[in-house]
Amino acid sequence: MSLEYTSSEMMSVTAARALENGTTCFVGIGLPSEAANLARLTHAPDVVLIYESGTLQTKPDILPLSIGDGELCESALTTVAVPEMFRYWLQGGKVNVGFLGTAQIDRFANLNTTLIGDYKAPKVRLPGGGGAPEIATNAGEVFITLKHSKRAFVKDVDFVTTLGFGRDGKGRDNVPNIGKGPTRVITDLCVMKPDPDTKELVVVSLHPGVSREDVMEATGWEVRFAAQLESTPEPSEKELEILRELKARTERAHAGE
Amino acid sequence: MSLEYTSSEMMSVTAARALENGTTCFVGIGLPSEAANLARLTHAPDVVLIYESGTLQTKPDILPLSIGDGELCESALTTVAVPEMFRYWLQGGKVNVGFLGTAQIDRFANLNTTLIGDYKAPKVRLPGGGGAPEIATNAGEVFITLKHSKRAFVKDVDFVTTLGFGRDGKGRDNVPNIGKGPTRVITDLCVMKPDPDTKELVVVSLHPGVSREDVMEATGWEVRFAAQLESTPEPSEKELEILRELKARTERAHAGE
Amino acid sequence: MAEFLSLHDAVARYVQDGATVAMEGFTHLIPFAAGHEVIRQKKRDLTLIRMTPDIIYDQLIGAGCAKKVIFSWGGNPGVGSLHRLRDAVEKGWPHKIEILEHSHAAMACAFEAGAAGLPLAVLRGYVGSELPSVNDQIKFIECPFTGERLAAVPSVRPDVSIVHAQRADRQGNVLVEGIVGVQKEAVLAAKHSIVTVEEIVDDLKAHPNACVIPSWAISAVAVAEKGALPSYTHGYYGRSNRFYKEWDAIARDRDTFTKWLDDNVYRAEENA
Amino acid sequence: MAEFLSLHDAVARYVQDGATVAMEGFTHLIPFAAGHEVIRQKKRDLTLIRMTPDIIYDQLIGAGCAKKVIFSWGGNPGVGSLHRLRDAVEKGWPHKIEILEHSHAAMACAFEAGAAGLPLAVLRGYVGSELPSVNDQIKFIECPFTGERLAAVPSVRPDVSIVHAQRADRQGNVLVEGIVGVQKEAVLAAKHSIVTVEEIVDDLKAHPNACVIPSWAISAVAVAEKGALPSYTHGYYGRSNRFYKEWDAIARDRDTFTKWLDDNVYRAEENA
Repeated sequence: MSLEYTSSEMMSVTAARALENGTTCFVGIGLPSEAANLARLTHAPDVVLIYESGTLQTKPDILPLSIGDGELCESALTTVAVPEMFRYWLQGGKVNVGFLGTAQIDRFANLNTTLIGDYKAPKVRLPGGGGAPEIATNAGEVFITLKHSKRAFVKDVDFVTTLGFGRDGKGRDNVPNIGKGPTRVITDLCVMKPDPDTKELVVVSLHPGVSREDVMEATGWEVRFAAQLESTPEPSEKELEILRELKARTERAHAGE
Repeated sequence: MSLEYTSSEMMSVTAARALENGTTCFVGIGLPSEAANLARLTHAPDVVLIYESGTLQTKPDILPLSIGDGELCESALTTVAVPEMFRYWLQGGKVNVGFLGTAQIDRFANLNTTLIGDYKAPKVRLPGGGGAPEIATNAGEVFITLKHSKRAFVKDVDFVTTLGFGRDGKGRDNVPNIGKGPTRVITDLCVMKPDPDTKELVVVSLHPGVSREDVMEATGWEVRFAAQLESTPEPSEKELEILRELKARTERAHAGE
Repeated sequence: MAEFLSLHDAVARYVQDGATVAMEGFTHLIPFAAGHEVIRQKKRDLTLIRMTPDIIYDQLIGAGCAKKVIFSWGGNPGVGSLHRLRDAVEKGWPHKIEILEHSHAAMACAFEAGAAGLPLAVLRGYVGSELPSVNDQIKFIECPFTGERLAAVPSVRPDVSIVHAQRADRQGNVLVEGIVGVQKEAVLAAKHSIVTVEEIVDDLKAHPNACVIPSWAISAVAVAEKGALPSYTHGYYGRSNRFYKEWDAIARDRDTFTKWLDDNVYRAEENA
Repeated sequence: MAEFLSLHDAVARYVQDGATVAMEGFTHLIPFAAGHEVIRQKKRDLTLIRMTPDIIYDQLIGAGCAKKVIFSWGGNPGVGSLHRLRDAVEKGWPHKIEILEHSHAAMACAFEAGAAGLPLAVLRGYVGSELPSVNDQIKFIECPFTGERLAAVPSVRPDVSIVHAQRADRQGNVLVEGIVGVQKEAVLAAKHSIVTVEEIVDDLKAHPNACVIPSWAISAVAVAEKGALPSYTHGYYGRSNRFYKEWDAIARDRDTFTKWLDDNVYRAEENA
């Protein structure tokens, strides 16, 4: 096989494959939403997608631009109020996987979507926590997907908006009623997983054509690689076709009023 | 005028008249429900009736036997879940008047619907508190209606299920975010109101044909009478007609499956 | 995903002796068929939770299924006492039962908190009531922002909740409509749940904000036609107020009750 | 009972300088027409509360209406930053604003608690997050039953809440449908409330458990046709994703923003 695909497509397909059929997934907007819907349209037709806008078990035909596009409600099993969404469905323990993006992530998978710089005098003010702080702690486990870059993958985040494993890797130890936390990070270069002991993110799989040096150059700490480093399977023709159709449908829809 | 009417009818009509048009009323089942619906069908067409089953602004054509008859839902503006009813609508401060019945009431208008005798070995086990404890404290004020008897009107209730003014009359003093409590008690003999200072229930109005002695004999404490004791106005022909039609409709409906 | 089971199998699998069971339905949609199945299967030592234990709990208590009842209003609505509940509490027949009583507001909040995965519910409740003196599960906390004293009760988290609903679709998603009570909360708060429905349909025909419980939040769905009678199912059949009134005489006496139970529950077919 | 007012009169009466104002709508039903009226009337020193301050709050902040913003996610959904919010926070234009930030879960619970008349909301939240270090309104309490440490935040209780909805009937009862967000909670939690609607109808045609806000829980109802654009109204018109994308360029620059505001808000007629 020698399919043509971009590194973004590789990332989306790999992220999609992480979601098992039948999983209940609380979906963040953007890359997670693209991956989750690709999963639903390929190997996981019974994946249950939940968006924080209150839409339960939704099956959008196009990707929503916002977390509360009409498409999400129209294709949902039902739509509940936002307090109910966070109380009954997320905090109530009904979510297997929280699927998140982020602006910054550190070696212990802590996420920063609050700001770059100092809180009182920020260099860049980011949108803020949104649903992430409680998705990351109340979901059974967390998948994270984002593009790999030194700006994004930093040794220590400027601000822990959302708990990965804390600044020392022990942030979930002895905390009752908390999920497993981040179990994998999917980027356009590789897949990372937390070391079982230290919780530091370790590269477990390189995407085809990506070298260790590529990852090291795009990571802001001395990144470690698993002893048994794997090669991420390539996207299939069908996955690429479905992803491209989804993105084309989405673009057409968002171009109109 | 010399209309024929029963003391029960006198009680219902007097209780109904207590409800002003436009009032939002959280209605207990039984006598309060009869009075509240009579009010709605006579002088108070815009009274808003709320039942704890979640039915908001309901307009039943017949009196419900239970607090959750289908009639209540079908004629309601909308029906909400029971937690929402108690949280948003009652505790949230949207109710002007709570309209309650009771098994026992004492001189400080405390209500007992829990049991007669000792809690560990009750002589008579009553149904329990239901909505009353929080209706009585979270509604703006409380109206109480029940038949007058020495068994019901006792000096001290066996158990304070629901606060009137406490065992010493001071139970609401300095309590933040609490309603005014019972402002009138309507019986088949008279109307009672709490003394502004001591909060002891005082007879303010006798129903036509009822003597002070009648009330004293039916009351389990040395009941006081207001200096300006009034005579309760008689029911009008129209009120009686509407009340009787309502009860006849109700009886016909409840006799069927 | 909910499994479609017969009512017999659902009760046999999920209602264990000694379990904490919430059968909910606020006057409407009371799961009578399921309750009768619990009686038929002679489940014992149950802790029965219900805001308004009406005649279904009277029957369960009289049949000897209950060890403890947690409730906020135990009566025959609009009729009077629950004579089997009273006989158990006052005279210990068929055996002594424990009771733990709350107010409606507290229990409704406790179901809400259970669904929300919290250990406690906070409410402005029980002010001046003597219920806290007989229920050690009622505590008070101080608001860290205002200093106000507020009531706290443990959330309700049953081993199994049983509710009745209008209909399920073929995936096991359930529509509840009309007076919805605390049924959704009961299902979400419980470890396991059984939902009986009037029928299975291809399409729930639910409006966008309907009370729909997804299949993946339910353990078992069982068809029980007329499963709420003598209570009612909005859109299907009305409440038998007549039976509620007749129950008073049946339940008043141990013998008439026992005979009624024999004729109408033990000898009845499932769902009959 | 809600009073039917023009949008101008409703805003003039209920939105005072210095007030705490919640304009809600979770992506859907955002009250843009009302927000523009607030800008036109040059309201100042507002504390603006909103879970997802999107471009309507960007406009209010850029127009100089805001003293403080309380929020949990401030971005242009799917597009990027709110440049007017960032310019105010990072560079103090048109003046410095305070911010107080929460997570969505905490704000949703705080609206719920406000509607429920409570001073606080309790949630399993902020575990391991550094938000409590920059928001002194986040505290922790201990569950008196389990000892678990839980987050507590003050309830949201605005001076005035403004929401948009599909329609009102002639009594002023309002139907909200689709993604209902925290709008009902916002209205119930507030001292005063303004609801703008697409139309007034004889009959709401609501199903039994619809999200209906009764007239007696609302201060004023004002008709604002297309009042949510460029956001959308389920059943009436779709979201202008194109405008959301165009906003990025408009808002990036102070001059283009100011011109846009002049052309599209100050010089526009109410409801135009």
